Amino acid sequence: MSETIWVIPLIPLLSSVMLMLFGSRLKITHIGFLGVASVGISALLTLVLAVEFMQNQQIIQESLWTWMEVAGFAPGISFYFDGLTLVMMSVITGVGFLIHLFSTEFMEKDPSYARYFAYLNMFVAAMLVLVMADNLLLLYLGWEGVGVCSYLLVGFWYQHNANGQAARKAFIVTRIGDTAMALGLLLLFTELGTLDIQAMVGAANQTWQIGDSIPLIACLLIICGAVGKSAQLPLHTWLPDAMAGPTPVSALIHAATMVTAGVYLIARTHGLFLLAPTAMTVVAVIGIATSLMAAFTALMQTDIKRILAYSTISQIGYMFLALGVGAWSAGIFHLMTHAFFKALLFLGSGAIIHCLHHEHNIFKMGGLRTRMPVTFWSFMIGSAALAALPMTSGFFSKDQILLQAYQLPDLGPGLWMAGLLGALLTAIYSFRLVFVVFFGEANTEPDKDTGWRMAVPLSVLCFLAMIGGYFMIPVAEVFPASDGSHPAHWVEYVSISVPLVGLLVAYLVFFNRRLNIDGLANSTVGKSLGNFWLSGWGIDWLYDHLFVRPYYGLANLLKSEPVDGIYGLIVALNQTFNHWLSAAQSGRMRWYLASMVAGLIILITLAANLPTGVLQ
Amino acid sequence: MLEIVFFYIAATVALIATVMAMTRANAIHALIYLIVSLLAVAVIFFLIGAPFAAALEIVIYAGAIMVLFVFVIMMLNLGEKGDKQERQWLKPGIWAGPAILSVILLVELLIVIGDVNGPVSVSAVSAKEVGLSLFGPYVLAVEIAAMLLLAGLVGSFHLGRRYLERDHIEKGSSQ
Amino acid sequence: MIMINLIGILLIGGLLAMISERFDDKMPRKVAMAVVLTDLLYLLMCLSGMPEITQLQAPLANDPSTWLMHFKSDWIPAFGISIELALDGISLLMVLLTLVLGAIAISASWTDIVVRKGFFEANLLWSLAGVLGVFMALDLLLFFLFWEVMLIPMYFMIAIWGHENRGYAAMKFFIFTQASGLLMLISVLALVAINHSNTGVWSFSYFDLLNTQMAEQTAHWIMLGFFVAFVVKLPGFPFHTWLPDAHTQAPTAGSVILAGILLKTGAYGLIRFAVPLFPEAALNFSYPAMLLGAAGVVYGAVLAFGQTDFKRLIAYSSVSHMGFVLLGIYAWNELALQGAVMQMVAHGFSTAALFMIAGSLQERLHTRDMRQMSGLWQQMPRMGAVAMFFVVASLGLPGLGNFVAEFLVLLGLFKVNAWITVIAATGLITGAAYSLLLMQRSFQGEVNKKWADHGLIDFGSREMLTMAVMMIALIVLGIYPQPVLDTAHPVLQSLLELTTEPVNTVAEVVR
Amino acid sequence: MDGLNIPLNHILLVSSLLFAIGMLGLMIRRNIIFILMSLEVMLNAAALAFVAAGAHWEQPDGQVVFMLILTVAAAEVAVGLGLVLQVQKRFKTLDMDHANRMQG
Repeated sequence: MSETIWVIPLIPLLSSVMLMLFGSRLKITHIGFLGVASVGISALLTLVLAVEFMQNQQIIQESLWTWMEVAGFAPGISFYFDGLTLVMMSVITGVGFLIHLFSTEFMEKDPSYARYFAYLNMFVAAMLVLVMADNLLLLYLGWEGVGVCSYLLVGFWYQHNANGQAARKAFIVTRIGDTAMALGLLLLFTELGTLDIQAMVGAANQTWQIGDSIPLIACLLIICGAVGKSAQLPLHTWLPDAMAGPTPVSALIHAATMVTAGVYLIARTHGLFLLAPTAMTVVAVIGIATSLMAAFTALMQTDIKRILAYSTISQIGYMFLALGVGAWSAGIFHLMTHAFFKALLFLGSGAIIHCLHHEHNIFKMGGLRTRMPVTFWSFMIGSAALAALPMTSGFFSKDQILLQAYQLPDLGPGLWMAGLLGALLTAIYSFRLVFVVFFGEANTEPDKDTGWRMAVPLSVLCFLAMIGGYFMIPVAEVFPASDGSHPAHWVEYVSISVPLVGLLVAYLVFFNRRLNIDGLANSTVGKSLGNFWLSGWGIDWLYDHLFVRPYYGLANLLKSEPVDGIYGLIVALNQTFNHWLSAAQSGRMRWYLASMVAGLIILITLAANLPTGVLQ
Repeated sequence: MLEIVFFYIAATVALIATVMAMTRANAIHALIYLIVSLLAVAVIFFLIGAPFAAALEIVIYAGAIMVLFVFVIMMLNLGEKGDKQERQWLKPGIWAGPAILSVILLVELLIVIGDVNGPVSVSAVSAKEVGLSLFGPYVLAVEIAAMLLLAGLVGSFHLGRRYLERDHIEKGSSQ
Repeated sequence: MIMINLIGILLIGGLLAMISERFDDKMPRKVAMAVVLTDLLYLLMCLSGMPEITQLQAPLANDPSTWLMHFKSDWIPAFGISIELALDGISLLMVLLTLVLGAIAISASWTDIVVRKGFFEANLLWSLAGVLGVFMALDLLLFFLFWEVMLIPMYFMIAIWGHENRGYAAMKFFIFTQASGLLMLISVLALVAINHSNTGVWSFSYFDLLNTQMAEQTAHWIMLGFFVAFVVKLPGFPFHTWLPDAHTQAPTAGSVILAGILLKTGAYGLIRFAVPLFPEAALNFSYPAMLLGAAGVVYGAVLAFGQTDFKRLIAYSSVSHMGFVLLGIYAWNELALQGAVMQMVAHGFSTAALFMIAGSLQERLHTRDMRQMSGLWQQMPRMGAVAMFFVVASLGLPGLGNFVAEFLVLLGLFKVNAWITVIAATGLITGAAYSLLLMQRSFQGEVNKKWADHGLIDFGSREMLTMAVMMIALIVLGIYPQPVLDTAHPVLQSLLELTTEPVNTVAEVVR
Repeated sequence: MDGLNIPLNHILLVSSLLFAIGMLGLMIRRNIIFILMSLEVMLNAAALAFVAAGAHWEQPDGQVVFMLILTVAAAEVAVGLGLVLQVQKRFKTLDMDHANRMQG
């Protein structure tokens, strides 16, 4: 197995190509089978690989061919496999498989069934290339590949303009980050002479000292890429809109895998970041700021998917925090557990939306606990994990992050407190969701509960979300070891208790209504603050006025091609001369005579002024 | 001595006659002044020893060509109305500009010929000499002149005939 | 002789196509297709007998015998004018591109030409012949001759079979290129005259004119003459304004040839003549040239974003993409030059395909206005999918040819000037903006009821075949561009030896 | 008689004056008949200059050229007057400003 890891991304890719070419001629069941089985095989192969890796801990490097070779620039189509790759691959193929399976039922009625699976398979392939890439250029291929697949899937229901709008926004906003990242690649190659990640980090350590400016610039550019893809401040605005896509897509791309690519990228190039401590601080600050901003926003949302989207942004903020404080493995660990419980939540919401005929507003749901028990329990477990209630998977990963953040000198306690505030908010909004949707009075009548193709993925993910915290991710070899010291016990107790407080608050406010916040919410301050949070802190509005409209204005201004005006001037000049000259051609003989005489005068004057000898 | 006096008299006559010819409103009057001018020039020719040229000037220019003008003017029958029209066209405003141009040109010509010195010969260049060089070195020019005259002949015949035909047709159709 | 034959086949083929209309009105297109394919096969057959291209030594600029093919025969010996053709890696790439796109162009115009079909195909073939001549001629006067020869058929194609505003567009195209051609002629004559006064020999041969010694100022002005001539053709900002009109008004085949091939003659001229003939002057001029390139990238992208006309949008995107070529050439190191060559090839395919799609839309909807489209995917899913492919190719998706090209250009450029690279890189963002807008307005969005009962026909097998050729070409270029890079490598190597690289590392800029 | 001959530049002066007057007439007149007359004056002035120059050098060439001018004048007048008749016929006027359209 270890010689042919390139097969793993190839299978979904082939399946995708087949679906694109022959999709319209296949039966629905065949399409579903092809789509699910291809990812399934990849997942199985990954499992085999994992078992092998657990036994021999062997890093695999595999090169298919040299992509291009120009003047010393020779990135290969080559793959690199280690513990970090394994974690990512397991998440992608494992969760991906479950989501594919879920989709077969969810998308059953859609006329573009084949197109859907073609895109989804292609996404899996691109994502696998991203995490398996041995050099940054191939990683960039996967990076852009997942971006395009995300674009295609967000705009999957292209008939609605809003979806296309959201898809374009998603692509262009991430593209801004991608371009910065590309510049980072250019800088790294120009300075280090290679884009091969391992060689590059090695060269960087030899060339640069800690605190040099070039690694800082390179890292900042890479952060831009990561921030765009992972929907962090200030490039996060695309993610909530990206919920326009089908819900399984949101689960796979916009919760479990693609949006965590930024985290993966930073973790993968941590060797560079260790050379630029300032960049790491930037990562941590971006992470915590995003986390809080998104958590506040999630509090106010009414669309079930948007709540989850903001919660995703917030959780990725935690991962960034982890990376920024040097808790690499904790960040990756949280990435994995988050993939489980967030996929679970998204699929759960997908089930609700599916059964309620595309209803997104949580206040129009309610009382679904008894009618959709499978979904209810998934949601309960998912929310518990998201809120990091003790013993769930989210608890272990988030706890690690917060504790390691606390240990950071100077900024540490501040980051820790902010993180705690975020955790409190997380618990409140996640259980607000549960209480509003599943308890209380029923506002709508669901068709039925989910079918088995939806129920199985939900149950498996429930299981993972519960026990995921006990997994040991094999990344010890990849990252530098942390010092292993533990902070004081009270820090740990506080960390554990905060989510419980949050749960209590949510219970009081949204379930038995002991705590009435209507007065607070209806006050002027409360209202404006609420609206402010609802709109995502007005960042969309700001960007719209700061960038989008001016760009449209510029395009409109230039549309009539001002440069052509210069040539128009030349044309006008010629036309004027033409006008004059045709006026001279008046047909009046006396005028001609006069001009002839004038010419004669000029000629004679010239002749007379010529040197003597010419005339004689 | 006498020639010099005669020359200045002839020159004065030529100039005055030409000016009059150019400013008359009546075509026939102008034409007669023009003939006077040509005759005066013929006198100059004679005085500077070109009797053959003088003869030709009188016979062909003042004779044949001017007669042509007379014929045409008579055919056109311009009358009193034409005179009035001409007078109207000869307002100072109209000829001021051209006059300035002409004067400038004249001044330039005079400056250019200013440094030409020397008298003209009195010994006549005889018709024989002219004839010899005409049919000697200038034979090609004579041929060209012949062609030109032929072309003029054909051209005028063509134009004149069409004039008469048109006249005839129009008269015929109006009847 | 092979090269003469290549051009001759096209010229005679044009005549045949014209005559064949007398027999059957569907004949010309078949004849034309056969002629182009024959030409292509002939070239490939001849090449198969040659040494492996990657093993070729770098063609020495002053030694014709090191080139892949070389042909020389006297024309006007009194002035040292000869019929001199030669082929090296870059010429070969361009010739192949020309013939392949020529076949594609004929396929593109299979049904949309209704009047004077024979003359149309003849013009098309003659235009191709002129382009081949441009790519192979190494006698400067012959080069100029072919430069003009390719314009006239193109003028006719726009003026006779163009769309509503064809007269204006054709005239604009003609005047721009003609005026720039004149500049080039003057420069050629000046160069030859200087060479004559240096050596006492009249010669228009490229090999003799390389290394002509002249005063710095003189070299600067003559180089500018060449530069303007080629940049107008490229087209570079601010000489691009003929392009949107010409592309928009030309018939589909005309747009394909214009965008796919004719623009490349400008880039080819820059690489082959403008820089090597005046290495110092050109490299002293590299900074303004690169600024123009970057301005073209940004300006083209912004204007493309503002368009509502499908074809006009693509035309402006060409301006943007060709800005990368200009950047690549004037960065003048191997990475950037390889990028420029790749961009020439990849852009040839991607834009040609987009113009074909535009043509198909026009044929079906009788409009190019995107405000009247929307939701066409519903009725024409195949066309939509194909359009999506080429749109993402044009926005530079890794794995497709355009990305390789743009990345190499940026990589090479970064070594020379980091800030211009940053400006040019914004083209990637704005490129995404207009490309996706194109997709959104035409194929996505709400289904337009207007076309519901028009019975729009999706791409048929002929169209899909043509598109598949280009798709495969782009994918191969995107994941295994090495054959192209290897073909161009020896040429670029020898060109780079002619000049000295501008020394200005990124570290200086960043620090 | 010696030293008392007519000075050449005086003849040329007369010639120039005649030429200038003829040209003036040409420019100020609108009637085609007068235009033709002015042309004759100008031709005549030129002829005078030629003959005078011929006399100066005691060569016959001046008179030869005079004869050529004479033929030109004759031919011109013949055709010109023919045209006058046509113009009068077509436009009912001899004003050249009104007869400036080249139409059949």
